[in-house]
Amino acid sequence: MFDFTGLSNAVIEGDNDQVQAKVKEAISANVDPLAIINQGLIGGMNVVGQRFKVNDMFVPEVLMSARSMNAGIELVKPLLAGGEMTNRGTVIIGTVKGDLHDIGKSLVGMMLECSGFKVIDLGVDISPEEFIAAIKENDGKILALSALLTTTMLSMKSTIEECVEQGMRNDIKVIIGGAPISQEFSDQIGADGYAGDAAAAVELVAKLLQ
Amino acid sequence: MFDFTGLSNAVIEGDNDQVQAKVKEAISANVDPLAIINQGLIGGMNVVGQRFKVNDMFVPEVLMSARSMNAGIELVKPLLAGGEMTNRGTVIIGTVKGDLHDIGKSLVGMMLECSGFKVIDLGVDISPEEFIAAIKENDGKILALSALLTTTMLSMKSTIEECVEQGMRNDIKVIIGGAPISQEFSDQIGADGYAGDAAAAVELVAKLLQ
Amino acid sequence: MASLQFNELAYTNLNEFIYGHAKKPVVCSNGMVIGGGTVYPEVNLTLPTMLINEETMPKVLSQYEEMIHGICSKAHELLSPGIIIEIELLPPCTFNPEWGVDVTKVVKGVMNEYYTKFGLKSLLRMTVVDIREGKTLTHMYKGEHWDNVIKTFRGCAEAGADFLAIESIGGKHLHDEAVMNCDLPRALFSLGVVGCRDMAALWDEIVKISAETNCIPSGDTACGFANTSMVMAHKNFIPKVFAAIDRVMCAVRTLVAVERGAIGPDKDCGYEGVYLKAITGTPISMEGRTAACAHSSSVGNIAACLADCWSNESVENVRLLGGMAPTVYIEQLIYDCRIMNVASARGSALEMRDILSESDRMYDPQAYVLDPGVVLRISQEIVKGKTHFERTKIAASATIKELRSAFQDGLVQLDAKELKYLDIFEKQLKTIPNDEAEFTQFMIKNSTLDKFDPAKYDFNFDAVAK
Amino acid sequence: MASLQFNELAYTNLNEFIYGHAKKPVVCSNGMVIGGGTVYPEVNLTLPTMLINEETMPKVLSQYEEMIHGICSKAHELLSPGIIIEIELLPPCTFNPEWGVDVTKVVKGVMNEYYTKFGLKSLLRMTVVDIREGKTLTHMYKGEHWDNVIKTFRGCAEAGADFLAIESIGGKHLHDEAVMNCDLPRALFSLGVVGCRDMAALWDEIVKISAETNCIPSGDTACGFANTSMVMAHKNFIPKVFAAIDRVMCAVRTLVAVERGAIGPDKDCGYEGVYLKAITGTPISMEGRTAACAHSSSVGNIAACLADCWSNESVENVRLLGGMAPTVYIEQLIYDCRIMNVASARGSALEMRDILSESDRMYDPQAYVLDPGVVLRISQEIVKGKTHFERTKIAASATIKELRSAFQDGLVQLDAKELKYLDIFEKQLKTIPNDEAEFTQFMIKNSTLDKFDPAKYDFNFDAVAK
Ligand SMILES: [Zn+2]
Ligand SMILES: [Zn+2]
Ligand SMILES: [Zn+2]
Repeated sequence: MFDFTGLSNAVIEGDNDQVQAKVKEAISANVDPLAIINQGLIGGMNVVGQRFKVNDMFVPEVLMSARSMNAGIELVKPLLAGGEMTNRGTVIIGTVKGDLHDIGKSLVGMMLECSGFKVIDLGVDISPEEFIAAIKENDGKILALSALLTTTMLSMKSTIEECVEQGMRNDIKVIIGGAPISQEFSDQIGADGYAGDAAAAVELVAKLLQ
Repeated sequence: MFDFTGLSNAVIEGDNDQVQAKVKEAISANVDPLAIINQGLIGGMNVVGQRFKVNDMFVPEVLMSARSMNAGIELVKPLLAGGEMTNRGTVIIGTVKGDLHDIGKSLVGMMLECSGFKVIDLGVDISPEEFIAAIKENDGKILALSALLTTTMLSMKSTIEECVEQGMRNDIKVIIGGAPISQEFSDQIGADGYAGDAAAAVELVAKLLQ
Repeated sequence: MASLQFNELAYTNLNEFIYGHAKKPVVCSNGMVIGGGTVYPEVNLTLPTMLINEETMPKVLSQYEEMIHGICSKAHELLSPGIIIEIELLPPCTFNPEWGVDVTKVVKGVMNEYYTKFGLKSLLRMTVVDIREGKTLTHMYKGEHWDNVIKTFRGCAEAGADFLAIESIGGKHLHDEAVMNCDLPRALFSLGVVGCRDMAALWDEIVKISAETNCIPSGDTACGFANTSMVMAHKNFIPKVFAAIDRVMCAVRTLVAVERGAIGPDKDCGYEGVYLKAITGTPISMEGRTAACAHSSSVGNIAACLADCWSNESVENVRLLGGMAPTVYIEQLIYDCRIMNVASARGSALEMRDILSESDRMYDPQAYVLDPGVVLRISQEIVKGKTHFERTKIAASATIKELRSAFQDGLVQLDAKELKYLDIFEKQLKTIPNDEAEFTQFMIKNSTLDKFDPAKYDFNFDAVAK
Repeated sequence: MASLQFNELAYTNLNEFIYGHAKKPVVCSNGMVIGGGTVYPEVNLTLPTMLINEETMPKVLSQYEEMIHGICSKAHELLSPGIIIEIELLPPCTFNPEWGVDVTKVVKGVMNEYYTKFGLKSLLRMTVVDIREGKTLTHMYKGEHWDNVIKTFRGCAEAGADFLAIESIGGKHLHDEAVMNCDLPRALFSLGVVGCRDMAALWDEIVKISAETNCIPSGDTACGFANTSMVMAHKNFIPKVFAAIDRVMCAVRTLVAVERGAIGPDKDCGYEGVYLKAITGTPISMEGRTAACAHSSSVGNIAACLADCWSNESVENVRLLGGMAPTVYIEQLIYDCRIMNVASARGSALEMRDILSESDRMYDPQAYVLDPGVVLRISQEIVKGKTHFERTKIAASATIKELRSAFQDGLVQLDAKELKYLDIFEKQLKTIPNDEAEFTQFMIKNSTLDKFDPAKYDFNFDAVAK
């Protein structure tokens, strides 16, 4: 069996060159492409996610790891049959209408990606209609809404109401977060959950998709 | 016409002896008993209420005035035909179930009495059923509920619900107050109003009974 | 049970009378020493709007858990040398002692977790609510109410409380009446006669339970008494001088806990604790500006002059932009304590104390009577009294005298109405006989049973007459 | 418009560099002098959870009215010598300038009422939100977004604002990327090149409006920049040393407001204001422990060392046990200010300043760079730079050097990961060419248009090349 330790470590280090070298080595050794991705690349990324969660890695380091992982995946992709690559589910994420706060939402997206979810980040100031369109287009399973202002958090409610109106509320789980958000507010507007930070968001998504 | 200034001033001073002397004087002069009460005694008390509101009198002074007014009324009462004495409406007041805070509620009661309302003070730790019984018994027009704990304020809601169940919600106005209470909470539980202090409570009651 | 006598002050030197240092520090098993040089933050918290009953208890407990997690995590992050958490149990958690015990377990569990994981030192003060009032009370020292209070104390102590405390209310209804009427003799009867006797009975029991459970009997406050006056004065319902005199009178009552064996730290909302510290050397918790979340104050800074723990009084678990309110308040308290402790380390503690006093002293007689120098002077008079009755009376007259001369010296602002009431209270005091039995007889005759029922207190009139 | 040059420090003596005193105090028409010896509380407030639209505007206005009533009433009660109220307009109130104007009128109306009735002195800072971002932005200096910003400034000034302020965001998207990647050169480009240019254009306009409306152009903060780093560092997402370096770099950008004519007081959330004060003598507002309602902080006390106004950053209008949160926070701020002002009156201001610094300095590099002595030393280096680009680069390198030697001297705690990043940032800095044009060319080539579109900024490459 191929030893993936070196490859995983290169991902953890965020060492692009090393990752590419190790992936090529594995390919030459005829290792199953899916194993390269799941055990080698994503395996390393899972460690990164864990270490970030316990404050053992900084965001720039996580981003470097993610970039190197993606570089590795690009090398393997041509060897895969169509549709063979899977993920743990698709998350549509964005900051709600009227609110331009970006970074907190991006961090949650980053952590979700590290944990093997597919993330569609719509950006900021997103209307209910835009969220709905993205869910439909990408077969989203989770809708993650962010708001940092007390005066925009009610846009979360409108977005959930739009889901109901479109008859798709049962097909999607809605999670919310941001400085003024609380579990109580989440209950009030009928969201499926609230997360206080990026790590909690990952756990919440995992739980909801079980 | 009889000059009530001396009598009113005696009430404002809270001078029991002087009030009784002036009332006796008026009675001897064959002054209309209702005028003695309304112009002389209650007239003085109205000034007291106004002065208390602008921090020009202390509670003990108001209580002394109230006592002297009542002493005066006792002297006049025998001269009145039954039912001739009127008031501006009856307020049932109490601290809700589970809550033993007394003074704030008593102050509101005191100020309402000063302003010519009839006040039935049920005390503290009062159940919805007890409130209902008191409304029926006294033909109460206003139900004033007090709570000082975040964990008892929901008893206000149960009390209002009990009024609805008893089919008497339309016959009574419910007002609420106490440290943790806000207008928002009042709206939430369907009360008719919230007052932040005793003076505001008097204004609220007057407005609701118009 | 034996009673300690405090006939002279613990402090003779004003320069030793300062925050963070108590003559009789409380040494705790985790190494924290209250009054040993460091001022510790003491955070107080309560539930948001919710009912407490059998059904909601799981939610209640998870609220407490969330709050303590937030607090401990912030305290660890800000490197607090230690914290104190106070839980004032809500009535249903004393009416049902097992609920109070469950709260204690959950809270202490989280505290232990942070000690084990991060070495965060913390102490838990469980304050049982004094439920001995209301329509169903049959007796102060037996029957359901008393039993539940005692059971709750024992249960909380066994469940891990470090300190036991209470805001006891014996004689409170008399005092409510006294406040509304600004009736100083009635306040004196409530505090110096009925209250002190009730404290002795209650605290003998708390001290006994503490000894049996290896817990610390910390102290009582006159919350239902002087704080009622304080709030009323703050709203201009009664003169501020009444509240100031009442505060000092309360000291004699609160002191009884220590006479019966309590060792501190005295509870936060008992501003009269400064007198307790002066007389007994017991460390005290105080609350001031950072308790604005619970009530506005005219003693925001001066309250810190002699504090050994610094508290926010009470805050609900509601969300602010910066986080849940209890977490926000522990942060503020930690920074407040840093200022005081760094000043001590730099040798500037006395100057800091005097700055804190000068900040507020001038503007309100209630602030003035918390000034360390004033506290020592009045305390010196109080200890001359031989009985609680005498001491409480002296407390009142000495405070009146002190306020009058402070006004004359331009040290405190008092308007004409306040000055008029100083005269009124002086006259009221003169009507009080020197004989406690005579006074008691008069007061009982002039009280209604709903305000004070001697039978419910086992109030032995002969004992007073002796 | 002409630009002021600050080539030497306003302060040469550390003993003059202190809270409450600024070399160029701001004298206001109501007699309040900011930086004239008294630290004033500056309370900031915001709406609770609610929508802002045409329909809800009456409710919005009554919320503001209620908040200002509560604040003014408390300030009067606590005898505050004066207060400052800051309203940070919410986006809809800048997108619809007339709404922002209505808010100003309501707020100023209540403030005037308390001045007329009770003589309460107060000043209103209107902070327009910089809406120049988002999908519909076509240009930074023309079109709907720019026009609304300018209209709102003018409208607020005409409606009675005393101070105009903004937290401008030119170059912010570049900076967001820099923070996420801990990319110092990119942060430098965002702040020292793009940001400074944007500040000049924007502040020329604000200064012009101020002159025409008899209003005071107060200042800017790098809220969208260094405060993003601060929050990220606080969550352990990036190294604290990045946030510390970023903070000092931001000073050069924030300073541009003063170069173009702003006179202070600089805004609360710009902790870099201490550098502004050092270099220009402009009074500053600061926020610390009493802003825990808005965000946790590692500079709770040290932030007060040089404050001329003392702020709570932001609090929603929610109910706490002691009253509505804005009222609670003005009380806390007033007591905080009393401590500082009484210390000054007693001649202990320097000792108080040093206590505040020592309280926090050791525990976080972000606190360390706010120490008055450190501020003067680094400022001395910054003013040696001839251009904003050079100054920002110097700010970074001087901060790295200062932190390194502080660590060696045991004056600040830095763990191994933080130290590693000091090395990394030093290396990053070395890659930056001395030629601004070369650097700019490189950065533009390596940025995507969604992060920085030169065309939207009228970014004239030739001008840089000169
Ligand atoms: Zn209390
Ligand atoms: Zn407490
Ligand atoms: Zn800001």
